[in-house]
Amino acid sequence: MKRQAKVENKIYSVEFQKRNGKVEVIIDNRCYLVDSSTINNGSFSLLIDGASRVIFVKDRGDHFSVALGGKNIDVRFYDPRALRSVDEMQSSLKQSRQIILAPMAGRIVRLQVRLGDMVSDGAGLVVLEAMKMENELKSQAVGCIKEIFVSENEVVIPGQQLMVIE
Amino acid sequence: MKRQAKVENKIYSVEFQKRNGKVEVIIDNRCYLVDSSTINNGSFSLLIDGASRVIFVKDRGDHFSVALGGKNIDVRFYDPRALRSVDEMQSSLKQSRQIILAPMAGRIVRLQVRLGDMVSDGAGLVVLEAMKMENELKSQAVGCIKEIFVSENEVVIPGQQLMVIE
Amino acid sequence: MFKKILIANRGEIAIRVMRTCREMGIATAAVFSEADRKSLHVCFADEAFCIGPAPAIESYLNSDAIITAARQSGAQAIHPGYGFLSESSEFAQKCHDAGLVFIGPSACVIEQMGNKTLARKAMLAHGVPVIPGSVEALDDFEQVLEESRDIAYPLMIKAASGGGGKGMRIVNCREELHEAFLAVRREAYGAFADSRVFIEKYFPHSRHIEVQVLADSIGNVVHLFERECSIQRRYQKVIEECPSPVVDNQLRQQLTAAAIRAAQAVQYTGAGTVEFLVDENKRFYFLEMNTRIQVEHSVTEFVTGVDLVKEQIRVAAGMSLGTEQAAIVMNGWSIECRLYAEDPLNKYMPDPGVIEKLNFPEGPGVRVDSGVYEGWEVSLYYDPMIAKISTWGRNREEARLRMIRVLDECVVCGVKTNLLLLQHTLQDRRFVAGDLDTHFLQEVSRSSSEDQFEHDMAIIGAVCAMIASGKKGKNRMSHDQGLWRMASKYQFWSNRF
Amino acid sequence: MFKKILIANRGEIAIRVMRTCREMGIATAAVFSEADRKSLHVCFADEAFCIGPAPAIESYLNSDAIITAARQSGAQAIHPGYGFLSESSEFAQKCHDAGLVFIGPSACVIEQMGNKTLARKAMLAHGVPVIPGSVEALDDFEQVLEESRDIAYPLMIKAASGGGGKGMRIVNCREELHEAFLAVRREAYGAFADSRVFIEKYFPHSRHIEVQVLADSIGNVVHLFERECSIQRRYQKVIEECPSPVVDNQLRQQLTAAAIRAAQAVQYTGAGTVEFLVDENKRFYFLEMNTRIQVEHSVTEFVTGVDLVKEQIRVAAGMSLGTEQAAIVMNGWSIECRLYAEDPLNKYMPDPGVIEKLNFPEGPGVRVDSGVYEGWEVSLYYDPMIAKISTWGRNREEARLRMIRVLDECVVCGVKTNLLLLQHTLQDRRFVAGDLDTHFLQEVSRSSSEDQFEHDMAIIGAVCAMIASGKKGKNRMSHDQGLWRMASKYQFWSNRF
Repeated sequence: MKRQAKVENKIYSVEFQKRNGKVEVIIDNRCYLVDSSTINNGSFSLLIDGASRVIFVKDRGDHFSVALGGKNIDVRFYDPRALRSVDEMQSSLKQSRQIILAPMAGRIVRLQVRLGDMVSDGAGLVVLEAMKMENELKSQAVGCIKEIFVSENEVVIPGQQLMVIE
Repeated sequence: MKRQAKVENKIYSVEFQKRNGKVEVIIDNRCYLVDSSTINNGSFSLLIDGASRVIFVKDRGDHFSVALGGKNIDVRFYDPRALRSVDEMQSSLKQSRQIILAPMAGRIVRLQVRLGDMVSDGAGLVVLEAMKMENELKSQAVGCIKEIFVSENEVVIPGQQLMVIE
Repeated sequence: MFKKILIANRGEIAIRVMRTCREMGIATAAVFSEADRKSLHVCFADEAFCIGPAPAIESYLNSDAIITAARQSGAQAIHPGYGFLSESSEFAQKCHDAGLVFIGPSACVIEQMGNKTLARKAMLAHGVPVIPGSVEALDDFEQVLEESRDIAYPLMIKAASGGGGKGMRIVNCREELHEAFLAVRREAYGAFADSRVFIEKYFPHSRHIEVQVLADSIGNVVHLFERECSIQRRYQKVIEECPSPVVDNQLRQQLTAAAIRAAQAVQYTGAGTVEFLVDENKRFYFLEMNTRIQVEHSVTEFVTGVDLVKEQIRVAAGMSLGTEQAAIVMNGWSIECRLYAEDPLNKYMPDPGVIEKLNFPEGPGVRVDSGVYEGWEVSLYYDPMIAKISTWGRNREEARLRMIRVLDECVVCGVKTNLLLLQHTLQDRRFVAGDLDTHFLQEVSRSSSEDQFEHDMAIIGAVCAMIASGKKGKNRMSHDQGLWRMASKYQFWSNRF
Repeated sequence: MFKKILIANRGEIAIRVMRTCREMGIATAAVFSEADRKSLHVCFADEAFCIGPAPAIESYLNSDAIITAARQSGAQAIHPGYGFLSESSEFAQKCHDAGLVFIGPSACVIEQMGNKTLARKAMLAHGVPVIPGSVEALDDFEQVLEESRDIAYPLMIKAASGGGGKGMRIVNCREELHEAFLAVRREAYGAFADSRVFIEKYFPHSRHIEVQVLADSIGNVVHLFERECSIQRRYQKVIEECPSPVVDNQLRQQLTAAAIRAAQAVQYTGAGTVEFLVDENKRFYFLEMNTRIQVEHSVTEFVTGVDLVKEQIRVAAGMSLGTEQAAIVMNGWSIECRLYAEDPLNKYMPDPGVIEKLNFPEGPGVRVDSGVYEGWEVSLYYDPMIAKISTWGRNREEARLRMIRVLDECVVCGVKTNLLLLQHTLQDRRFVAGDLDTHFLQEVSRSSSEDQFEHDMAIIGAVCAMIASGKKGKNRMSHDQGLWRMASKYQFWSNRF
């Protein structure tokens, strides 16, 4: 039984079965023998064909956060029947709608765009003051400012929606 | 409402009530203002009239194990109604029956006593080999060997009863 | 000697000071804001007192509350750490008036060095070279415009009462001057309650090199060599070294002599740092003197073996320095990396949150200074530094390779960190060559072994799939329910995980 | 240089070796027994291979399984650590025959030094003083009795292939001789598969002082000063120092010269330790040479800055020593404490179990070497050492006070440890004076501040009561049910805890 795992921005086909106390994992037609063992509090020791890795896995409900050697990686699963092909899934990942969220608590110092403005990739949108530093939030894509939910001097909390670009 | 707490070998009368977000604790008629806060995974930060202590508390079912600054302390509670006085309780703590338990897994190298032997406090009872070292278990009191549950060369597990002295 | 010292700070530096107090047999009192009740410095101290709400202005900058706590604790002295009130002459004076010893130079020396105008004048008078720029603090834009005429662009606008990299802007041309002035004013007022600014010549390819000094009240002044602090982001140091790879014996002799003259110029006492800008031609200019312990003091301690906090306390207690110049020898090399809860891919924006997993390196030649623990929440109110990781080696290359090793041992989960950036930097060709300047991080090339990573990514996906399969009956992903049921035959995983 | 090294050991020393490998850019392969799947050295390595069941004789002493793992991993060399096969000449030879480099001296040198008889002969031939005792290894009691006639009691019976303090007994009089002989034989056979023994004069008030040497294959031999290892329990070292408080320059010169002669006597290569017994009159006698890295090597590294494992690897790869005698300087003082999961109040009996809480010290002048983590179970199969904690100071007193501070920072819950004993020892009047001998721990006086403790005990009781009260509805103590119900109004505690 195959599953589709999206690890960061790439999709892998994943299959596994028990074999002599270890697990045989087949990923995109390559086969690995994995010996996995809990360490403590969300950490796992993996021996993958002998190679040793320690990962920390946090179940975030709709995805897993995995830490490995200073890298933080998101893992999501998709039902293979819901998508006709991996290619189709890859393309569906590109979002046409961009929602700008406050990355941290702070105060809106300045709005740099107005409703209806066209912005380019990397354009400054809003200046947020937090921890005594001014931080500029930028657009990740080309688009038009569809909605603005905040005003200058307003205090925002992490994850709060600031504006929508389409 | 008072409770009796046995901390190591001493018994304290303990009473407490909430006061301004902290807790007022009365111990043997002395009063302390305690501010307690969870740290992580069983650890607590205490501010006792300003003095800062970190303790690690493990609930072992019938008692608590508490670690403080390299010391490990056992705490037990008694129902005050079940005992007529603290003095009586103190005396009830002395056991007349001594059960010798294996402190760790190992192999019985030698039994140094036989059924019916009288032993003095500190007398050697049994030699246990563990981690390549021979360890002698000693009697903690004067008494007579009432029962022996193991034989030489037998492998024992931690907590296994080895003998009874009365 | 003091019986008890109150530490008017938080985080790693509060703990750093308490460690030395403990080694000297001195009791410690901590202060904490309401946001810091669970913080490590509170747990670490012998006593701890709440001094107000989370915002620093109401707690760690609240000098009256701190002095009240000191009185309550019975402490005889106050160690201010770095940041917060450490360079407030007013606080030093208040301590003195309350009969408490402020562990640092006198209010008057702090005042003189904290005021860039007075400091520049004193340096010029004692033959210490300074950067071309405005002599007086400037309050309005007309003054700034006037002063800028004599300096070739690029120039820099800095908060007059600034420090720690806050309230600074580079101005590349006349057109940018006004907006930069306004931004610095805002930040300066927010951070230091003083909106005045100061302009000076900006050197695009310069190094930041500083000299550690110690002085006692009977006139002994020694230096503890230089630190290289060129690797910065947002004007804050990230990686420091002792000694500097660019400083040869001749330059070292000049820099340390200038630093001692600077300290003598103001009859300095305690530990202090004289910061210099060194340009491409190895010409150096006095930047400022930090009248406190520095974040990066640990590299100097590693190389000289001198406990700088111990010397601060000794001097404050009226004792003479515990060491003389001849006994202070450079032994090997030390590098420090500052590990921050921040996102280097998003302008180093702080990333507060709970530290879900934490592991610090151990073994030979490493020192960790930290104020956090697993399960603790990095707060949005204060500096997001997680730890200072320092290594020592017999030479720079040994210290560098050791740093790569120890960064590999670091684990921080739950918040974004600059760990990968530090790892890349330590392996960067220019860093290896010691070819550093203050723009280094903007240019650092990212080395990576993608093949290895690719392989790991696939395995990670598989392991998560196995964990998910082990949790039968949990319909966390409703569109995937059929799979969950089928996967339940892999239930053995739930026993292993 | 090697591309990959297999470490034929476990615990802290395996990790210690891997750290240096990583700093040298060498990949690491671990081996593990079935009981060690979750152990830190497995997680720490780049690769790991299972070599058999829990008992050491079937895994870490199974040379064929280890060599098979080395072949499988593609390692070019094997580092044996200490203990296990580190002093097995047979294993060294097997490695050689399999085309693998054994990181240590040649099989023939190990054989010569491991055999006490050959070692004594070689020392006598090179003018190194030895302890009066039997020249040949003894196999039966008649021989022991015969040899004991020329030595005044007390004397000591030791395993001929022994080391690490295992298989030793003091014999105070003729009557105790037979039983001691039998016990040592048993332990010797169990630990080293060689039941032969060796007897020698026993010095009741002696110090154990050892000299670290390094030698390469082109004849360079250097010493790295001495270590004081007199504080022992059950003939195993617990606290070590570099240098020794009793060794003056003259004695140091004599000891180090004798150690270099000892190494030269057998054309030694790699890192080795020449152990001496020093009596009350500062006369010294060769005890043995350990042909491997020692547990306590970290204090030498702290004081000299030399990475001993790096030198071992360099020499094994055919390189010359990375340092010459003149460049090896004593800088300050270092003390090491071994933290064990054992019960000092019960004959230091090991106390296996899960480490429920673990915190190691940080900050200036401390080094931690450990192979455990929170949640890991100390196994009954192997040495119960939790960590080596080392401190450095500019002088002995600074290192000692720092050790007291860092031991205070250590937290280990879930198993009994010798932490309190270490704390008492560091504060003992005799330790402060440097007045040590091998019986120190039997005589250490327990200092304690009972008043403070009494107060804390009461509070601890109260806090547990509050926690218990917070858990309403749980009838964990049935005789106390009435109280639990009444206590439920203190339910607010359940939110806080």
